[in-house]
Formats: sequence, C-alpha cells, structure tokens
Amino acid sequence: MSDAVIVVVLLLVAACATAAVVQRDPARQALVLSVLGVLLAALFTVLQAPDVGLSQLAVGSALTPLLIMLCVRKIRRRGRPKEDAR
Amino acid sequence: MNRLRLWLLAVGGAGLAALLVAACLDLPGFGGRRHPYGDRAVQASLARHTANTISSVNFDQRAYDTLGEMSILFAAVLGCVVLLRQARDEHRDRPEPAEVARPVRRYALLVLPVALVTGLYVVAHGQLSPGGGFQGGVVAATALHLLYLGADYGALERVRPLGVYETSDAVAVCAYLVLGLASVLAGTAFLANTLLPYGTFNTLSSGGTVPLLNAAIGMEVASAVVVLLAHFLDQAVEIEEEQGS
Amino acid sequence: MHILPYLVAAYVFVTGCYGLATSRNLIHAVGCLAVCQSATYVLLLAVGYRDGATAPVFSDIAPGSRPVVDPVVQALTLTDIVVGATVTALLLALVLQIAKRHGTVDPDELRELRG
Amino acid sequence: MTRRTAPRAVLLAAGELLAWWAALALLWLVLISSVDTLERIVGASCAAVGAILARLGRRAVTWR
Amino acid sequence: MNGWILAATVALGGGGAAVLWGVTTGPPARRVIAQNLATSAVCPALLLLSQGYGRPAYVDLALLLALLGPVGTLVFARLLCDDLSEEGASAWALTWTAAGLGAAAVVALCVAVGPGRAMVKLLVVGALLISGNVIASRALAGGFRGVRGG
Repeated sequence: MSDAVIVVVLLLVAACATAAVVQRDPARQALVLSVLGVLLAALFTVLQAPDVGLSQLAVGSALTPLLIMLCVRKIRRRGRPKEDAR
Repeated sequence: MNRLRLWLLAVGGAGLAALLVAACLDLPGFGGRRHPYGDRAVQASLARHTANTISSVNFDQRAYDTLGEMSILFAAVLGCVVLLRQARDEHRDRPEPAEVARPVRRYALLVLPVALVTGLYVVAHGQLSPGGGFQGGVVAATALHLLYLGADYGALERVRPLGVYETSDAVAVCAYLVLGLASVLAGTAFLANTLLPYGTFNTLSSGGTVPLLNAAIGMEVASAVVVLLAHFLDQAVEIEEEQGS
Repeated sequence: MHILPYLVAAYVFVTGCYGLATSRNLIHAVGCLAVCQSATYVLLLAVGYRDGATAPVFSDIAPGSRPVVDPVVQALTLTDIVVGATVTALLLALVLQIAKRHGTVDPDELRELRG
Repeated sequence: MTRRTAPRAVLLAAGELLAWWAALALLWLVLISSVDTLERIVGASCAAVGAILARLGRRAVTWR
Repeated sequence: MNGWILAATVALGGGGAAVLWGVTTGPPARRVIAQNLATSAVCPALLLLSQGYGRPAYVDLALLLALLGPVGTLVFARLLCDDLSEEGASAWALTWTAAGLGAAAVVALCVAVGPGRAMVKLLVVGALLISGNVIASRALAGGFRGVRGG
C-alpha cells in the first residue's frame, strides 16, 4: 500500500517520456522535457533520494529548457533572413 | 530505403527490449533488504562525522571518481566555448533593450538574490542536509540569468564579467587538485580525508575536507554553467552572420 | 511491483532509442538522448531502494534510528545528472555548428549533402 | 572617476545594501536548522554577496 | 502509508495527469500554461511528502522547485513570445485555483508543524510558490510583448 505513490509517479514518468519522444517540434519537446524533469524529481523523492532530486530539479526545470530554447531560437533566426527581423 | 531502416529498427528494438526484460527478471527484487555496499558506506560516513552520506561518498570515499566527473564537466565546457566562439564571418549586434512587463521585472530583481543565497545555502550545507556543490552551483548560476529573463541581455552582461567566471572555473579545478595533493604531502594517499579534524557531527565544520571539496565543486559548477550559458546566449541573441555569405 | 521500476526504466530507454533513431531534427534527437539518460537514473535508484527505508541523510534523524537506502548509487546518479547536462550542452553546440555549416538540422538531408 | 558623489546618494546606496543584507541574513537563519558561530559567519558573508549582487542587478536594470 | 502521503499521491496523480494532457495537446499557449501548472501541482506534493516521511530536510526540494519552476516558465514565456502573442495565454481562474490549493497545503502543514523555524521556512516556500506562479501567469499573458529579437 505504501508503494502506491511510487507506482503512480513511475507511470507518470513513463507516460511523460513517451510524450517527450513523440513531440517532433523541438520547442514543444522542450516543454515536455521540463515537465519530465519535475516529475523525475518527484520520483527521486519518493525513492528516498532527495540529493538526486535536487540535482534533477536544478538541471531539469530551468537549465536544460533554456539551453534547448536558445538553440531553437538561433536556428529559427538563421532560417528567416534579416528583413523580417524588423 | 526508409522502410528497410524502420524494419531494422523494429527488429533491433524488439531484441533489445527482450534482453532488457530478461535482465530485469534476474535483478534482485525492488526494495530488497540486502545492500552490502550501502551499509558499509553509511558506516564509513558516520565514522568520519559526515551527516550526509551521499556527500561523503562523493567527496571522501569516491573523491577520485568526482575528480573524473569534474574533468568531464570542464572538458565539455571547454568544447562548447571552442565550438561557439565568434567566427570570422560573423559580427555582433547590440541587442535592443527589451520592454518587459513591470511585475515580471520586479519579480526577477527580488528573486535573484533570494535564489543566489539559496544556492549558496545548498552548497554550504552539502555535508549536512540534502544538497552539495553540484546542485547549489547550478541554482546560483541560474539565479544570475534571471536578469536576462526579467530584463534584457545587456543588463546581464553588465553584472557578468565573463573573464572572472572563466578564471574562477579554472581556479576551482586547481583548488580541488591542490586539496588532493595536500593530503599526499601530509603523508597519505591522494584525496584521502585525513588532513583536517573531523569535527562535531552535524555542524558546518564536520567531515574533514568534505566541505572544502564541496565548495570547490560548487564554485566550478556555478562558473561552468555561467560560461556555458554565456556562449549560448551570445549565439542566440548577439552574433549575426554576415549577409550574403 | 517486484520488477515494475526496472521495466519502466527499460521502457523509457527503448522509447528514447526509438525517438533517437526516427528523429527528423537534431535538436529533437538531443532531447531524446536526455530521455535515454533519465532511464539510467531510474534504474540505478531502483536498484538502491529498500522497502520502508529513508534517505541516508542524518541532519534531522538520529543515525541508526531508521533503515536507510543505498547511498552509493545515489552519489553516482547525482554527479551524472549535472555532468550529463553539460554534455547535452556540448551536443547542442555541435548541432549549432552543423546548422551553420550545412544550413540544415535534418539528419537525412545532411546525409544527402555528404553524398 | 573622481566625480564627487552627493552624501545623500551614498547614504541611499548604503541603506539599500544594508536592507538587502539584513533580509538575506534573516533568510539564511530561516533555512538552517541549528545556529552556531561558524554558521553565522558563513551566513553573513553569503548574505553580503547576495546584497551586492542585488544592488548591481537593480542598477543594471533600473527599477521602473 | 499515512494521510500526508495519500494526499501527496492524489496531488501528484491528478495534477500530473492533467499537466501531461495539457502539455501534449492543443495550441502552444495552452501547453505553456500546463507547464506552469506542473510547478504548482508538484511543489505542494513535495511538501506533503516531506511531512509524510517525517523528514524536514526534504523541504529543500520544494524550496528549490518554488524558486526555479517559475524561472523555467519565464524561459518559455520569453523565448516563445512570438508564438504566444497571437492568443494571449491567460488562465487566471486556473492560476488562482492552483495558488489556493498550494496555500491550503502550506496552511495545513503549518498547523501540523507548529510554530518555529520550520513553520517560517514553510511560509517562505508558500510565498515563493504563489508569487512565482502568479508572476509566471502574468508573463504568459503578454508580459514580454515589448521584446523583440533580444
């Protein structure tokens, strides 16, 4: 019975990982990845690993999305020429 | 061609999945009682007065392993700096100042110091409560970038002299190595935790060299993340390619 | 419940590999690699878990008062998460270089360019 | 940079730094679980770093 | 299994499923709102878990999430502002509901903990969580209208 919370979070992580893979657009994938980071932190907490959860929170909630979104922005800016950058 | 590739992938994936499931069936059951390494690590950590066993494993029992992790981190940041440097056919555009809604700007300005102090707290208490240099460093570095999110890139550049962070990254790596060598000079092994007294259990000064190595890692991670994000931000915001290239 | 966490880890890994192999965008592929990485974290922590135990952090409980989980796997995972993020950044920097040199981030188009 | 700064501006800057330092030191005391001398020293210095950065950030952005 | 862990399970299961559904379907505006709600669903759950396991040290996790979750949302609000500007992403009813739930969890925990340092810490986390969520919602509803290129 006390494992219910572990099962719930495990299933959520599995579903979120699937969603992160099927989203083909990198910007939308970054959104799902940041949710995956938060869910993984919750999973690590219920697996009694608060240190790892902190690590995942620090990296997954802000750093990785920022890196991916900056990359997306750079490539989008390359894609459209200067004139419509206004 | 594409269809063939998909079939190949399906066959390979099914094989991999079957092997993984077979391996899972043979693993010791989830939540089992037998953790010989874990029990010994906890004993060793308590013997050295380190309240957070995970920090003790990272910075004392397996400090040499952390040195390896740290050099991977250093090399990865170095690689990013080399890859994202300004090429000859690129020039810098001054980013335009951005008009951000007032509550968002104020939130960023107020939360920046709070997040920074929280990050430093996580680093400083790495050997006591959950946390440590790796986590706290990332938090402190992220806090700085609230200035970009809440205002514009120019504001961030004004409080972020990049050379200082590059230097402190290198200094932190050297500090870790020097702490390791200090124990060699004291007559024991490289990175052995015998240099300092172990202190009172569950206080800030407990754990011998663990807090110092922890702080070195915190400094290294924080400056590494700042340098990394600086180059990505330069690419995304400032650097433009020459027209007609 | 006996092997469910291991199966979830295996599933996440295989899903990430599928995304990696069928990706049409290198940034998306890097994201899928991050998913694969998280599978290893789940597996390691599941191996170290012990029923009814708590974290081996003795700042707020007395040592020996409660059973604790395995700290060794947690230490492995913890460093790998931060180092993994910087490696992800290195890969993204490579993707940016590819986009600059070849003007595309689609692996199939890249292969056609190479001939 | 030998421009003379008005005493009023200096006072305002010192007041801002001091207010931030006090607030952040208080935050540190809330976060920790047991207080001793070393803890106070580390907390005070971390709060000082935070206060300086808060002022630098505020000046870079200009509060509007 | 005690009441706190049960409440956390409900918050994680219900909130997590709703967030997952919101973040994978619909226009970009809705996805970003769902991403913002992930913070406000998981952070109270982490607080409840810390109480349920009897480990005050776990509160640090909720503190970090309350600080960094809104930062993550601001990243998307800033770098996706071109996609968001067409239909302003405002969901104030949802935001205030989530804030109310967070406040309820914090108040319940404060009553259980009793006065002291731990209670002040909980209140700090609660204040950061609620203000962060409200500001992130404000940013999504056109907080970066004036941002061009940078």
